[in-house]
Amino acid sequence: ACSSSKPASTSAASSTAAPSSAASSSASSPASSASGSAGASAPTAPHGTAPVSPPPAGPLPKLTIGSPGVPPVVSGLLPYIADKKGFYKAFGVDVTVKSFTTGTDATRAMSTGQIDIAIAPPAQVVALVAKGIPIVAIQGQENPDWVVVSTDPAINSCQKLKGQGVGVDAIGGIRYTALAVMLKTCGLTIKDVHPLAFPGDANPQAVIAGQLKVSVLHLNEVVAVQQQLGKPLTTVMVQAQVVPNSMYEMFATLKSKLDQNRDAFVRFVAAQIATLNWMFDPANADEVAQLATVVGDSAQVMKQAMAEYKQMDFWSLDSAGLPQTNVENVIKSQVAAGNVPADKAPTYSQIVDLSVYQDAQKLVQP
Amino acid sequence: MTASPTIRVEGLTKAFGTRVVFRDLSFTVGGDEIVSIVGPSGCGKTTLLRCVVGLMAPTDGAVYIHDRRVTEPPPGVAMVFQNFGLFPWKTVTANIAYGLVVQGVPARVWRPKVEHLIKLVGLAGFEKAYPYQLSGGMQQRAGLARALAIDPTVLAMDEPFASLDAQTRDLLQLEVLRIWDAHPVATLFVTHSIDEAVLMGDRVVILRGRPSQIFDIVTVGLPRPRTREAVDTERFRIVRDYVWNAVMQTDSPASPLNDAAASVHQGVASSARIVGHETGQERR
Amino acid sequence: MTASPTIRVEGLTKAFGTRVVFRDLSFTVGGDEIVSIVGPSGCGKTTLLRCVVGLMAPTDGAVYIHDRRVTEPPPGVAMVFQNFGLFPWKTVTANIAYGLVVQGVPARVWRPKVEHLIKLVGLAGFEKAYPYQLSGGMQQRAGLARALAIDPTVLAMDEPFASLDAQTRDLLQLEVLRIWDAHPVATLFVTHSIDEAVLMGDRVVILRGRPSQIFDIVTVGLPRPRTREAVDTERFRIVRDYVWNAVMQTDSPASPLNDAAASVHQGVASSARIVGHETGQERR
Amino acid sequence: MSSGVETLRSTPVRGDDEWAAAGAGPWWCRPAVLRIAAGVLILAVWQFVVGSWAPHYVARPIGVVRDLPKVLTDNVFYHDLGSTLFAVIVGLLIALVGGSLLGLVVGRLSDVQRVLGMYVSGLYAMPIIALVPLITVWFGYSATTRLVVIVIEAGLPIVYSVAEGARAVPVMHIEVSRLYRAPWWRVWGGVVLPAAVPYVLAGVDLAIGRALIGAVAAEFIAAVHGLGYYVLSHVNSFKEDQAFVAVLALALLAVLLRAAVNGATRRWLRWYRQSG
Amino acid sequence: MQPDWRRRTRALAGYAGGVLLGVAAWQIVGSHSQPQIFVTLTATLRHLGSMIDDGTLPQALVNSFSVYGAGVGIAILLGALGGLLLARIRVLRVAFEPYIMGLYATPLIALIPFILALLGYRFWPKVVVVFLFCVFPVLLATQRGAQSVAVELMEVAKLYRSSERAIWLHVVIPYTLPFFMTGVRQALARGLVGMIAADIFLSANGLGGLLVSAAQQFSTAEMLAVVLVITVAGLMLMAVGRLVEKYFARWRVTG
Ligand SMILES: Nc1ncnc2c1ncn2[C@@H]1O[C@H](COP(=O)(O)OP(=O)(O)OP(=O)(O)O)[C@@H](O)[C@H]1O
Ligand SMILES: Nc1ncnc2c1ncn2[C@@H]1O[C@H](COP(=O)(O)OP(=O)(O)OP(=O)(O)O)[C@@H](O)[C@H]1O
Ligand SMILES: O=C([O-])O
Ligand SMILES: [Mg+2]
Ligand SMILES: [Mg+2]
Repeated sequence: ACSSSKPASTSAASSTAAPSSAASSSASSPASSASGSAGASAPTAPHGTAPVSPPPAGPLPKLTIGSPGVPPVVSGLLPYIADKKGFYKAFGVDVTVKSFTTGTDATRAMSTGQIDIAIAPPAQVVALVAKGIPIVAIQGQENPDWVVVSTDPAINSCQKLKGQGVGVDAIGGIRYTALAVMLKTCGLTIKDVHPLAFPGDANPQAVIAGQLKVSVLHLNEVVAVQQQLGKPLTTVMVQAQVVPNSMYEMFATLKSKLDQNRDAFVRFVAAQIATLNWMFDPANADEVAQLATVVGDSAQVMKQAMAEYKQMDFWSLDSAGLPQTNVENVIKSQVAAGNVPADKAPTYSQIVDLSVYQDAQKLVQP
Repeated sequence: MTASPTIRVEGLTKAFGTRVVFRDLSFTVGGDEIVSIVGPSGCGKTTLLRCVVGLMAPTDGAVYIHDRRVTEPPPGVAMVFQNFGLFPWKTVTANIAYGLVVQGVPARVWRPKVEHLIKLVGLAGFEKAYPYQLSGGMQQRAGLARALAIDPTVLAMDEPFASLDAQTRDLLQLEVLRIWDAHPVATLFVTHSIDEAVLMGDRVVILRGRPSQIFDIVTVGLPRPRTREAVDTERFRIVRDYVWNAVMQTDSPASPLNDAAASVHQGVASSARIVGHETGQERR
Repeated sequence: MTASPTIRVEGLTKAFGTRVVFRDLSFTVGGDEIVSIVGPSGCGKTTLLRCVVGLMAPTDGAVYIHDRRVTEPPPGVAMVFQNFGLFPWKTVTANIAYGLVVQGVPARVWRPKVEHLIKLVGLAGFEKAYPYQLSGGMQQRAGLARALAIDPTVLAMDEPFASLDAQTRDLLQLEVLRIWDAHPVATLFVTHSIDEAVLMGDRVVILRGRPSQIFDIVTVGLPRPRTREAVDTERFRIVRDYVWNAVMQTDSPASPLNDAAASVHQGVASSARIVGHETGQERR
Repeated sequence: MSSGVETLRSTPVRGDDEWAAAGAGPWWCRPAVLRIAAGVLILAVWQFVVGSWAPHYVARPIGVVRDLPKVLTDNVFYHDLGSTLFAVIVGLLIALVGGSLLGLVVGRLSDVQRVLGMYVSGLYAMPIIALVPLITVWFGYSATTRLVVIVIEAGLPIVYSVAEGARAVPVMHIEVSRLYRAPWWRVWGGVVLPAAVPYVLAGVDLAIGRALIGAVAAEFIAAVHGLGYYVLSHVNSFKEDQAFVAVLALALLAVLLRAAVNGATRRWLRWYRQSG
Repeated sequence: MQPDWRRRTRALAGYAGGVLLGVAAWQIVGSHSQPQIFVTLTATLRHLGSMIDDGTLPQALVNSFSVYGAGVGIAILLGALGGLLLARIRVLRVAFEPYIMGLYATPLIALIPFILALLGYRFWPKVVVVFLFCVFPVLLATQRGAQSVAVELMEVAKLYRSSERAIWLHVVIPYTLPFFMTGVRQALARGLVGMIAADIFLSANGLGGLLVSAAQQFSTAEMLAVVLVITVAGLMLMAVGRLVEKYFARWRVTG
């Protein structure tokens, strides 16, 4: 249940076990060096090839990442597992994972410099950059896992949402934005439905308690709700299917922080790449499902959910997950929604810095 | 005094738990008599009044009013309280009318009566005032009027003037005497002030001891109607001094007051000779 | 009385806003004199005391203590309050020592003094008690001791016994007289009780009217030391009756008390003849 | 009396002696028995209602009892408990000192009252919970935010109550100190402050409840670790029985803190309880 | 003593100074802060104006205060009833008092997630939250009142042989009324806390919903505007509460 400070404190103990199990299956694992030096020092970065300086001799550079949800939602699993399994330490960065009630809260904390990285809703990143706050994304998740579901089999298509109450997180929140984008595909707007706001993770509970007939849920929430209800939900829309080239979350940071401490951010991303490689090794599926229970669902639910996540390319295993079209779609829709004035709209290159990912890749794959 | 007194107290004893407050009290009050009760603080004067009017059951003995044994407040009994006991949310008129209203007396009957009483006790002009708008003296006048409103045949007064200032007290004493002279009823008058007890009473019951018992019942012997002049008579002084000494001699609470009391004390016996008082059988 | 009295009140007037409480009061208090002040409720007795001790500035006129004009409480002035004014969070000892402690008197100096006073007022054994643990009479003893602790040359007492029951009041009056006889100081004694004013005072200042003015200053003329016997003297009775009539005649608040007062009223003039009193110039 | 229903006419007005005489009545009328019975009744109704109509994850007595050992052996629980307790105590102490000083000044100095009074009233009248999102912006998603929220929540009733107390210092007491020519600091420290102590305590009594509300609200909104966070994360993971243990801990905390204040009052401020 | 007019001028200057100080501080701090941290008073008021114009604020007020009204109303009714029952029926009082006190002491906000899970998120669950926040002050105040009816007044009533009905009508209820009103005043204030809590933690609409969505959109101006509205509402309710309490306790004025 407790995802931030406590796992961080136990990661030293678990770091010997994790990379060794990874070593057998993944060439990109930091195993050899991590197990050799008790996770305290450098990964095997080929000397001279990377623009990354060798990790400092003293204490590791510190970063704090904010992840949405109490307990964290699935997009928070990556940093959680990276931390739990010691990948961050192995790559020479000391990361604290902190839970926030919503992604917006994490984003706000990042934008005011309280934390270094937020798993941030892209629409909000665009809005903040437009307000003149220099934020960049260094990694991302393009495919959202938003699904519009219904407990009423009769409500089974976008058109039938007209006039319905639909559960979101908050007016302007991430589920609300996703709903708006999906509605557009059948010619409806947000004004044609009644968005009902349930902040935090209250949304799936509302569905289970019968308070909501229709709601925007995370994929894992769909699985969990079905299990709690003991019956399948009707899928109205899956964003990844109806809205091509969406954008889900960004690992975003203040530009100033990145400039000051670029080395640590590169190590951070490298550790996450390595973590993803480890997570999607089929040999680790059970352990991953077990770790994933941190989101509040059972290992059984999560094992099924993780398979579906893999199938939909929720996490990009081979790119930064920040495609230009997708990001620009977000910018356009923010302008269209009137949240961002056209003349203040940022460009792709203002928002995205791919060089960090590129340098990180070199660290992972010499 | 044997011709059917209005109140008969017979062998009255009251205990709270194991603590006996008073024991075996017996005395009577005639229909046109004021009997004062004095005694040190905590000796049970208020408790005695409560037992007499039926607000409290005695542990032993009995009270008879009009020869009927008292088990709950009988009709025709009124009481005036030290802190006036007015309903603060009722006007003067409504307070005075209370005893009649709860008996179901219709407004057209009680209204003229209450108006008369308001004049009698000198509250004209304050009919619609609330208690908090009145001085202490005026509140006690209202309390008195409420008691009189039910045409009581028994009136119990529990230190009715104790919370008034000296001047108002002086005035109200005389006022009550004036009203009582016009409509005498059997009255029990509890007070701390010995002067007051003697001025008001036909007899003075002196309580003493732990548990309290009747130490003496003194016949005052001043003529009625009483006026302020009574205070200046030799008789008043003798009775007052006798009662004073009788009360002060009490071996009461462990307070340093007693040292001082002792120094002022004079023998009780000496004045007793010239004061008429009942003892033993005579009392009933 | 012309040889430099301790307190000189000269043409004192006090108004709150437009309401004048008293006007043009002049009188003196000698160094070994108790001056009683009587007057109806609200006539400004407390306000007068406050002006005298410097807690309040008069609107006009002046007070001199030891020939120095009073603008703030001067040293050597003590006061005893009606509701005792003890600090509830301090023990008896700490309360009595208060006037000394705030003057920076060290404990080794005040402690024996306070111990002596505690014995003097009869509170031995209660040194560590808090006010709530004391009876009213004991609290007032402590209040008295606190006033005496600073060795006052001026003592102001504002109805010090008014909230005590009759018996305790009787005792404390005599006690205060006893203590005062041992250490006489210029004393202003405000009271509602005319008996008390006469018993305690060398002179009685009678306030009357709206705004109040000095109606008369009566010389009591009873010998000191005073004891309870004083009350039984002819002189006491004459002075008391004179003062009573003078006070009751007041045309004061619009209260029905006056009708009653009028009925008891006797001519002031008749008794005035046999009572020594100052008028006009004599007063100063 | 055995029915327990007291008609007014038949009830003695001064009940203490009858109470004593009646003793505890029949055995089932003893307070302890009645209380246990009521407790069992409450639990039974809860178990039955939730068991019959609510989703299976909704907390119910049997589940709470079953999960009790799990929670009580969970280090995270103790960590969160300690975190909230520490914050509440520190916050209360800051509120006590700061609130009392501000209250004394506002209460005794009418100029200060006029300038600051409206802000104190305004803050006191508004639910501080509405400020939490803003305080989060100003002080971060951190324990500092929680502390600030607690201090504001707890401080206001203390300021309010102490100001009232400072205004109500009996004139007589001030006059005594003036008469004996006490220096100003003795008037404030020796008279105004002690006279206001009962009001400080009244404020603290209110402050305890509000401090806990503030702590939980801040933990909910700013995701700060503590008992509130423990509740939220477990409810959101469908572990309501465990979450409810934390609620019980919060209730216990409130009761114990108030009992501690009461105990301290009884022990050190007897004069106030008796003369109040 | 200063003359009257000078005292009044000084008082006025104090109040005016207080207002000016606040306004100036807000404006100055606002103009020197990043917009997502703090904004000026003028920007806040401008935002307030647009929220009134586009109807979001009136709608939010209706939403919030219908919950508030229902919750507080039911709490007052049931609180009074429960208080009288507890005061008069000893068995109930002895049996349930510890649990009521316990629940009263509990920071009820921690129960919100459970209410959410058990009852859901719509209108009535929010009413339940408001109810829980404010029922106890009414209940306990009523009980305290009904149980402490001045002994002497009860004696008066009995002495004059009042019926059961007369005792309730003439003594118990009038005596209890001011206590009850004190409870009502507290309920009015606590109900507001419950209302905002329900708005924030249950379905996010009403004033609390505006706060949440303002926070989502990083709109500090909107948050401040909503806080301002809530403060004014709070002050008004407190004033009403105090007036009502004073009215019913007018006879309690004592020396
Ligand atoms: N209901 C009661 N239960 C227990 N003890 C009681 C009760 N009522 C009175 N007492 C006690 O009985 C004793 C006598 O009380 P009561 O009030 O009759 O004395 P009192 O003579 O009227 O005193 P005072 O002169 O102070 O009015 C006191 O010790 C009192 O504490
Ligand atoms: N600080 C004040 N401001 C305004 N009016 C006052 C003030 N103090 C006293 N008064 C008024 O002045 C008048 C005299 O009051 P004071 O207390 O001196 O009378 P008193 O003779 O002592 O009355 P009592 O016999 O009731 O003690 C009263 O009408 C009172 O209301
Ligand atoms: O913030 C969420 O991704 O739910
Ligand atoms: Mg009595
Ligand atoms: Mg006075």
